[in-house]
Amino acid sequence: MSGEVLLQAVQVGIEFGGLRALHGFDLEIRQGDLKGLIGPNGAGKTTAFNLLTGVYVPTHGEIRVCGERVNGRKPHQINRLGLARTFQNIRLFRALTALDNVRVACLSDERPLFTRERIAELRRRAAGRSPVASAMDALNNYVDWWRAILLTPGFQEEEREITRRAEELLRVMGLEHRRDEEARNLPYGEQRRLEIARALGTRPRVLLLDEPAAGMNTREKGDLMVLIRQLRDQFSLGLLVIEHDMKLVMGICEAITVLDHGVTIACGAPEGVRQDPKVIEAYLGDSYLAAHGLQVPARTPTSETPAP
Amino acid sequence: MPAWLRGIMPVVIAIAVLVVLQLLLGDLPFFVYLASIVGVNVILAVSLNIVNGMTGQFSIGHAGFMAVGAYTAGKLSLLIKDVAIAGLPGAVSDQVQFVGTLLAGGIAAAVCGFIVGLPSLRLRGDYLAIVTLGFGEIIRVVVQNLDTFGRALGLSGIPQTSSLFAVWFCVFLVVLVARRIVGSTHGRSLWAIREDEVAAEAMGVDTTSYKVRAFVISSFFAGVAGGLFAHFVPIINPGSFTFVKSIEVVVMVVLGGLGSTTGAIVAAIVLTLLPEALRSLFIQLGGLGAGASLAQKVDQIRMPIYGMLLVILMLVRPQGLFGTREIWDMMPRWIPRPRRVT
Amino acid sequence: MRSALAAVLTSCALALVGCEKKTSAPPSSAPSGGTAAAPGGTPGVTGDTILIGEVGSLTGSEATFGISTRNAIDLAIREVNAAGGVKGKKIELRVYDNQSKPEEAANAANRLINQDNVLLILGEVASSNSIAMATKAQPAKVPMISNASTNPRVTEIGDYIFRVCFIDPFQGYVMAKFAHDNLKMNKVAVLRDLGSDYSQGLADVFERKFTEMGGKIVARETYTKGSTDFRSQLTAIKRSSPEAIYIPGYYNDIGLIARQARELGITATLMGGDGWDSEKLFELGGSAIDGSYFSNHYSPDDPNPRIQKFIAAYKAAYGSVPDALAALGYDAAMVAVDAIKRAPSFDRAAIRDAIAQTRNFHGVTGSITLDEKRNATKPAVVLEVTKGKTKYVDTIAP
Amino acid sequence: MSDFAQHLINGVAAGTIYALVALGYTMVYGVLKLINFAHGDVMMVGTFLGYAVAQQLGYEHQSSLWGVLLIFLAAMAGCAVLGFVIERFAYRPLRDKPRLTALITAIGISFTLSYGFQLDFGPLPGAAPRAFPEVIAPREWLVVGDRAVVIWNWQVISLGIAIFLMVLLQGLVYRTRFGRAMRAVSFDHRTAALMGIPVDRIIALTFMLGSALAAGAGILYAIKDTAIQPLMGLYVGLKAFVAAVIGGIGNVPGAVVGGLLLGLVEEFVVGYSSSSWRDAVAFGFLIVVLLVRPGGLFGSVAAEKV
Repeated sequence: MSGEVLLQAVQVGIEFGGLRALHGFDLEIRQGDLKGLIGPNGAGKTTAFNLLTGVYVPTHGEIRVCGERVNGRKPHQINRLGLARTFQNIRLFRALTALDNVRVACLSDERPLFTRERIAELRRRAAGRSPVASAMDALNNYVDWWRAILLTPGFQEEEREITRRAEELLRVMGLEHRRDEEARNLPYGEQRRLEIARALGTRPRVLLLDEPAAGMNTREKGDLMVLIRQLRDQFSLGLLVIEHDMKLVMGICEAITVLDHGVTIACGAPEGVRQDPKVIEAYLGDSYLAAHGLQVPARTPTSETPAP
Repeated sequence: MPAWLRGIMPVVIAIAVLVVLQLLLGDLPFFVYLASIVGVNVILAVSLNIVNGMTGQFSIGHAGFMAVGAYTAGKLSLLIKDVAIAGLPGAVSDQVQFVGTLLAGGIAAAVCGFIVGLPSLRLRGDYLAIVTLGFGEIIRVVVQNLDTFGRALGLSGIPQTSSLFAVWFCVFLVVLVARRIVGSTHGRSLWAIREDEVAAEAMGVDTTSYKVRAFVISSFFAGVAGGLFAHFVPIINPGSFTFVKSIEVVVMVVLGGLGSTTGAIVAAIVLTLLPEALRSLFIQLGGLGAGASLAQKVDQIRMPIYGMLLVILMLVRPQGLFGTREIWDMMPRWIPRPRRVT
Repeated sequence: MRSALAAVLTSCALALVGCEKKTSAPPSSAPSGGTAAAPGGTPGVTGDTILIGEVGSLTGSEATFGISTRNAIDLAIREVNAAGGVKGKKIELRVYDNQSKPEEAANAANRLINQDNVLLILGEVASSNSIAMATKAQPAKVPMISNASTNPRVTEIGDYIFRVCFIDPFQGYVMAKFAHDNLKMNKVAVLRDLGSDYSQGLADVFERKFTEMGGKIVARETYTKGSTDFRSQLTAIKRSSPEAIYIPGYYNDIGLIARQARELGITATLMGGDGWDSEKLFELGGSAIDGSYFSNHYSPDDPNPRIQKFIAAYKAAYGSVPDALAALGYDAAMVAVDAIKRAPSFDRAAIRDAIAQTRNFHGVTGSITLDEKRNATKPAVVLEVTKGKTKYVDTIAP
Repeated sequence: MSDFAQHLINGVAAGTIYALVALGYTMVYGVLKLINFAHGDVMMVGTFLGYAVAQQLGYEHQSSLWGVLLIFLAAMAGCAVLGFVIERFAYRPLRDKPRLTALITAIGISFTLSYGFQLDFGPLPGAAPRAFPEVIAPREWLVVGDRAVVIWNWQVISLGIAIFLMVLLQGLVYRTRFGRAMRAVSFDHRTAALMGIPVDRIIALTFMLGSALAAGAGILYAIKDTAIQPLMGLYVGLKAFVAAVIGGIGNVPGAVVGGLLLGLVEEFVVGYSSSSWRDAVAFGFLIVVLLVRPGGLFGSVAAEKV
């Protein structure tokens, strides 16, 4: 637990028309972390993801990505700071091939006229809103399009690099044989993996996975767990996983946050969380507890299935 | 082929081919006129396809941008009609001025595209439809109110400096631009927006700015098409750039297949020539009496037919003739295909 | 980047080279009369027929004008052919529709000139369409007679372009004079159709002439073709309490304007131009339009036998009283036939000269003389609307 | 001052028609999230139906109370059928397709109807405008001074109908089972179907209701402006749509307020500034509203579900 803090949420909350969907949410992800976010249906897990990635703007609290405050920034800006995600209900670009799905995410960092750092520096100095920086950005973009239209040698080289990287990611996720297949034609499990490959294409430092194992069978889940760990080490990521399957979460996560009705009810190592009566209550309801006299169902994490 | 040559090779080839065509066919007035009309419609369809097809937005005000280009280029040409560039032969000077006015028309349309696109592209797709439609109306009212634009009578006496070469070179350019965008990382981002805006945004694609940029490029070419139009039709007036014209272009794009450049080209050619051909055919067959009245019916039923075409297409084949594919994807395997960009 | 720049420059340079070559092949509008005349001897004349062309708005927003024009021209040509044709040859008419759009009008003129090789062209009503046609006819040196385009710019295009109607300045002047001299009015409001060059032209001249005569324009308002609610403009006009309102628009709108004016309690006299001339005006305007005046090319209740004969023939053929556009179409065709008769040859230049020499031709719409600007000088009539009919009031000479 | 009052009356009268047409737009949008581009053209068909019935009735009967009712009911019933047919055969098959397909279809139907009616063979009326019979015999309801300000009976009747319908629809949407079902379908039609709501029937009924409303609005419009022609629906439809967006699309009182507001803004721009910019006003207004309040005056922008 010594890596730098990549993602930090402090007392984050949001209301939809008076309804508190999330309240007082705290989170910290460091490089090398693998944390879990669990909770019953409607607990606010996906809302938390949407807040962290900028889909919603928090009404309370503060979110920092790699040290920068990101409240109110657009999702794509937050993504560029090093935060990527997958979606609970797979949102691939269905008509695009597997390769193109990843290539969309492999955005080139080369900027033709002004460097990204220079623009960021200008923005910082002008506290976010700098017309000069915006103009530079726009000029960059338009020139970049002209490079594509004129098919300059430099641009061709960049395209080749993007393709190479995308193919590499497909290989890491075991999808190289699906390279030219349309995403919608892939089997379910492969679609999930493709989503992860796509997220990795944006060169994230933190990766948020929204129910990556949903709809998979036990064997596939096991494979996935191994893969997730492997990804963390290979790409030096910080990881946050939403999962419905307690077994899975308990198996791989080093720390778990439990949400219920938008409130964090428990937080800590898997063993501690599992014992927490509030968690049991949230998951199983009062009647269950009453009937069983506060008995905590003993569950052991599934043994790790061997790598494929 | 060396990398630097790949960029400009098609341009060289296109110029050579078009020069030959110009020399062979350039002085058949009727052919040139038809080819120019077809060319302008192809430019409109291919450029609209960048927004409606590739990006998945829906603009129905393309004629408005065409009008901006036509009036800007036409007015400029009228202003500098009597001026020649020193040191150049008259014809060359005319052509330089012509190219200049076309660019001015395109840029004016692009600026309008930016102004219209920025607020509406932040919102959901159907708002763009309404706002672009409204924009077309506003342009019409502006033109009708300003004496410099000849009000209702329009502008006439614009030098007829357009040629087969000029129109089809612009056609070539818009196709080149569309194809190269599609094949590049930018094109993939546009497709991504079309497929799933939320996911595209989450993958670091600045969706609003991409949409606006696509819209600006599309408007630019609509403006160029307008500029060309102004230089081969004898008079431009607000009646040429109505809602009906916009819908005509939409029908071309939808029929060709939203997202297919070659589809848009084929549909534009067919839909421009078909009424023309039917009209001539009826007159050839039926003579003046019955033939002419049948030919008249062709014009009359064109609009309702366009309407029904849209409905039937959406029900039976919503992807249009080609879907998002290009014509070579549908040809037999043994015909060599254009190489992918990467 | 550098290579990109090089690419742009090269392509520009190449484009210029390409364009320069273009000069050897003249642009589409450049002379094609030469090529057209070459193969068949005299253009438009084959064996025993003379082919003449017409372009009209048979569909689209101005279709009613186009159709009555076409009918009348057709009638004229049938009459001529029944009487033995011209110089032993029958006349054949080829008509193309322009969908009420200028670019289609140019296209149609192009087709007539280059494909069908017609001797001369008749048409159009709308000035923008006529201008579009004229820019094709003039460089090809094909004579063209517009029947009802009243905008001065039409015949300014060149010496092959003629018309058989008077022009906007005259018509505007007629109503200004009528309002000032006959009706003794001093305060007039003007309501014009913003989308119509015809309406704009008449309104401009009316305003100028009426002011010159010492009258006062008390309100200037506009509307656009296709709108159906004119109350806001009319209320604004009402504020200035004019004695008359000059509305040089088309009958479609006039009927509604009249009704809404009366509904708002406006009692001012309504006045207009030849665009009012249609049976539809009475249906749409009802009793609200009674007591209004408009200028026109001819009056159907003129007892002149030539006029009555035309009206009877037209009624027999098409079942309705011909409007002024029909009368003008008929005259345009007859002027053309007359010129072909008088011309020494079927050469287009000779025909042009013959048309230019038209003097005191007795047409349905009066005695037509073409002046050096190729416009017809002839009187206009002022009609009053009473009980679903028009009544002749006065003739005003140029 | 009197002309200010007269402008006010004109604006309200024009706005009333926008409001009535906008109600139909808003209802259909609320349920289907579809801009029913053809709405204005359905209105046009309604006026032609009313015209045909009035012609059949003959002059002496058409402005009797029963005659008027018959004209309205026949037109509304005819349009309800038309709306049903359009929904059943053009929109329903596309319900689960991307929204663009439905929008394109709507534009297609609009074109088919408006330009189809311009043809002049068979029963189709052709392009020429026709005078609409004085179904409500015009009578001065209020005259101020020497006819300085005039309010007509039909202006009052139209406004009354618009407000009555607004209240009725608001009640329908918020107080009845049908309205509850509508709102459920509007929220999520798949879930609504799972809850046992007959989604197809609800949508079809909404469509028929909207189309019947359009027909009624159309006849009032024809009475107001005294003439009808096939392209009349395009413009009124567009402006009514603008009114609906200004008021917040999907919101019943919003449509009425938006319609009245648009009518008044147009009227006063024409009356006190220049009449030549009239057609630009509505769309300029729309762009401003979208910039400032994208959800309209009474609406809110719903975040997309992720």
